[in-house]
Amino acid sequence: MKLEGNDWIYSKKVKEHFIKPKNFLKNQKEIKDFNGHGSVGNIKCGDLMEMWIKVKNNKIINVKWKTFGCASAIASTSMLSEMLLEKGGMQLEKALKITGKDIMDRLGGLPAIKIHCSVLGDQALRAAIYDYAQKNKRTELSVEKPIEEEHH
Amino acid sequence: MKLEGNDWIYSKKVKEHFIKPKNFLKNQKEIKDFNGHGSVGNIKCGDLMEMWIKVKNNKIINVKWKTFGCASAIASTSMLSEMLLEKGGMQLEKALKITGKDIMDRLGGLPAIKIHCSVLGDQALRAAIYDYAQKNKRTELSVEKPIEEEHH
Amino acid sequence: MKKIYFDNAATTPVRKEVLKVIMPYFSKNFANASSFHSMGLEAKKAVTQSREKIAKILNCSPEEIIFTGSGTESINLAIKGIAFKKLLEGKKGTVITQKTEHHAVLETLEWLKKFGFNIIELNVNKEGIVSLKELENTIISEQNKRNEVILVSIMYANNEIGTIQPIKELAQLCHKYKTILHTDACQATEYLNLDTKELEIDLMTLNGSKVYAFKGSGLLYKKKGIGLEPLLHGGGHEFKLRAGTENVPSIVGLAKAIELAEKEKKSENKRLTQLRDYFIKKMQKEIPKSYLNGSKTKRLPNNINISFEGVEGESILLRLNEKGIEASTGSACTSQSLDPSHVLIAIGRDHGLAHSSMRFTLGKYSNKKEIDYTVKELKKTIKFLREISPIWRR
Amino acid sequence: MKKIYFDNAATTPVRKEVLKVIMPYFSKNFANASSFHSMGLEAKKAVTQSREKIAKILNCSPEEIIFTGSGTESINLAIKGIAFKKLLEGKKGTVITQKTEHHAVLETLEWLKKFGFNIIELNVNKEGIVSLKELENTIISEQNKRNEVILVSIMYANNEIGTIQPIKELAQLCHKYKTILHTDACQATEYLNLDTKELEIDLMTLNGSKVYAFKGSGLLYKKKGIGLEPLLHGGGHEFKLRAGTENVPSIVGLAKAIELAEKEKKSENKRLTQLRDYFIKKMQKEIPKSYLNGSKTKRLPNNINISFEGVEGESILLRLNEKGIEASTGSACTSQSLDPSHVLIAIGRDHGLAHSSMRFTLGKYSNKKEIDYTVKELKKTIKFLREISPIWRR
Ligand SMILES: Cc1ncc(COP(=O)(O)O)c(C=O)c1O
Ligand SMILES: Cc1ncc(COP(=O)(O)O)c(C=O)c1O
Repeated sequence: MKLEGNDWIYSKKVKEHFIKPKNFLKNQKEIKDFNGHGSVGNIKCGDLMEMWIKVKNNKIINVKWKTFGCASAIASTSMLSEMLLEKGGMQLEKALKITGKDIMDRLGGLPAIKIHCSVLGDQALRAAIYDYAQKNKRTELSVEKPIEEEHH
Repeated sequence: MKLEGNDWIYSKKVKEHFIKPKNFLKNQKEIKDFNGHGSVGNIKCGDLMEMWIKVKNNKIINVKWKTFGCASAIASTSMLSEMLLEKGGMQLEKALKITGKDIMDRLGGLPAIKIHCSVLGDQALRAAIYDYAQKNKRTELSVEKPIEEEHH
Repeated sequence: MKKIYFDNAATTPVRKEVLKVIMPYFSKNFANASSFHSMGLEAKKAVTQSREKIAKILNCSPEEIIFTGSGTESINLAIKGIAFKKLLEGKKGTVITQKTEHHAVLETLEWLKKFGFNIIELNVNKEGIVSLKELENTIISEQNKRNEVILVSIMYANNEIGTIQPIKELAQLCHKYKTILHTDACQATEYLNLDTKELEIDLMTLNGSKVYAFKGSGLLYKKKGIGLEPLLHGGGHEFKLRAGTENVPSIVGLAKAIELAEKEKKSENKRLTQLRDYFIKKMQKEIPKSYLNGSKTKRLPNNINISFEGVEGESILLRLNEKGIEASTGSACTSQSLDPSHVLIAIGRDHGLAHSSMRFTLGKYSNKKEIDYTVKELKKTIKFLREISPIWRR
Repeated sequence: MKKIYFDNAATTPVRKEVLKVIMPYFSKNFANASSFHSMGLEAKKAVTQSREKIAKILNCSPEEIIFTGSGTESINLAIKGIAFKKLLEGKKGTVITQKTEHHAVLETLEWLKKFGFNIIELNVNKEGIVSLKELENTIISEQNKRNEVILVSIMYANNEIGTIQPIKELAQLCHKYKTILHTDACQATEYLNLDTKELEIDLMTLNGSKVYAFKGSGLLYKKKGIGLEPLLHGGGHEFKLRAGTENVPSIVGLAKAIELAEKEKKSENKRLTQLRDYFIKKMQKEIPKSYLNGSKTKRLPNNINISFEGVEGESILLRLNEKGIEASTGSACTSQSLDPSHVLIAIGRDHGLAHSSMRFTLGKYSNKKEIDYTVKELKKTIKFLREISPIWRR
């Protein structure tokens, strides 16, 4: 793994998002403003993620998240939320195409042993979109049912 | 092994006799003055010793030696020669009783791995007395024939 | 930013008294201790004197001390040394250990399985302590099956949670059944009794890198009469049990460090126990739902290991690191695997709390001010991370 | 008395450039390279950068370098690593070596015999060089007997007589017959080509204690794709091939020393070859019946090994020592056994001359004045010892 900046194991961008994460859910009451919710991860592996999206006109116009996990897990969710909200929000079809690698690239890379964490972000997003699609009968959206995992 | 003085592996006494050995044969021509000669040791083990004694009235009144070997071999032969000549020379019967341990004690001890060397001195002496006994028909002296060993 | 180093169980700095005594051995009295000239003999003397110093503290004879290159090496030498000896006699047998051992023990034993040895890992209780009864039953059961118990290996004190095992009682039990006990005392050296006669121990591993000596120094105490196959073959060094040019500065430094530790043991134990308990009490008072891992009393005086419900260890570690506090976690995220600390799992923590642990290990240079600052920053950190945690419900 | 140190093949002092770069790693940047905080990452970086530096010189990838604790350990890792891998696959096989290897190789192989491995020691010629033809015949003969040749281990340069083996040709021969070559380059590091691609080598042992770095430092080059069982089990350090807390100062020092050696290789080779030849010529001119052991040309630039007819080595060594000259002997008298150097016997010296050898090994700080003084004192010493020698006849 490459070291960068002041000896952080992670890139500058990861550090930035980890230290000051963006768009996380500050108040449980905000939840009612969202119309899609996903939850993925496994406490056994030490990573859990929840995501709330607000979809309007097929666009994600707001997103909030919560993460239990290491720095890269927190940073990658924060990074993803930023990606989604750029330019006034992302089309659902485009959002569904976001991969772990896309997030990782935007973060400036992750150490090999950390890659599994970044994959969670896009999964949480997909779970939230699935939830939205179910509730809103958007069957044309090709999104699979997320695998349920137990929580703590 | 104990260290002593200025970090010598050997005792002070060994060092003294090794650095300035006493009674070694300086000149091959002196040999004719002696009436007993012994030679022991084995080049394979790296120790060879020759000893010449001059016996008069059943007393060793002169002794010379030559040694190929490590510091303890040289020192122990030198020490032995000094022991023999103390108080005007040693009776043959008494000389035959000298053991490797006696020499070693006089040297102030030897490291364990070196003990085999000091044993050579008394063997060379016995060989020299045997030689003298043979030549002078002193069959009453209980001294065995030394084992012949090849030289280089 | 001034750093606060709370990772003394991982490794310690070389203390200045140690550095001072070893400096001449690098470039001045540097000779090979097996060389026969004066400089070599001087090096040999330094090794001999170091061995004698340590022997005095361990209450053993100098020939019972084998200098090695690390704790890991000593452990490998002890365990494989016994096992290969059996193997070469055409035998195998059982080795009994317990679940919270260091990887150096567990991985070595895992490897020996491939050669046909039978390995049994005892459970521990919630505090991390093995049961004498369970050990006894296990030995009896093995002996009933005609499996020779060739070795029991149980650590003196645990590196993650600081739990201290009843080594003397364990040794006595082993001897009752004619088997031998190796103990990994890497974490114990600085704080616990090392008298081998009193402990009745057969084999004991010490480690320089945790006692303000060098990395790359260690030793194995081997009671007279116990036969070992060497791990490193070559020259006849260390009573033919560990070949290789003697690492004189390391050895001299190790002796000095152990000597100093022994001298300061009583006062440091007292000082650190107070600091430790202050740390734990303050932390638990300031931060709700924080749980001490390990034993409250049978615990190394420098070890604090706490799980903070709802937050993951690496994220705590890295945020504290930003505040100049250097500590450790039992979270999987800093290891190569996805599983959290095997020690926390062994004492019965669920995966959530196992992933949520932080270890703070105090040392010679730790003080109350550092603890106050740390608890303050920790409180903020935990609060923030719980805010973004999906499993923290106020 | 100012000492003259002519025992650089036994070990070298830590050079000041090395000491300087490692000093900060003892008490300041001392953290465990596996710790996850800033100080740990800094330590890790130091290890990584050291690995990269050495990889450049060895012309290999960093992952092909395994840091160990000594030359002996690297050798044990290479040989046992290969052998145990075979053993665990249910196979055994033949290891071929040669008679003048270091004890670390010979004793390791001797031990492997007990596990059923077949060990063949090739002869060497009068200069100490193995015959490619004999190696080829031996491999073919083993393969005809359906014995797999699992490893060939032949040193790069000999520690006693400085003889340099044709490593590249040996490697090519091994590869022709689908076997692999390990070379013990402990004495070669300072003077010979270490380009692993050019040498086509598979496994290569280097050692810090002979190159002005630390005792307790070494490495094993392992070509990608070659499988080894670890010697030290534990944490996942060194690509899971060598467990134990990284010895950061040792590693940093080793990299620096190898880097400096590489830079100075050409000029030091030239300077020392001249000094060596001057030494040998002068000694042979001044002292009759003195015989050079080893090759005149295929010889390390710092090695002088001479037998003086009629006198025993230890006695020369100790008398020179009194004059402040520190050297070495192949005589049995400085070893635990009664047999003189196996190397001198292997090159066909009779026991007399084998017991009569002295080794002078020059180093970075050796000069002509020291040589002049040494030859002068040596002449007196030999003269005196011959006077008291029963096997010296003028
Ligand atoms: C309990 C315990 N045993 C063994 C070791 C291994 O020591 P080292 O890494 O120095 O070889 C350590 C430290 O890592 C330890 O804490
Ligand atoms: C050729 C050779 N191989 C191996 C070694 C072993 O090195 P160490 O004693 O540092 O482990 C040495 C030095 O003693 C050597 O000269």
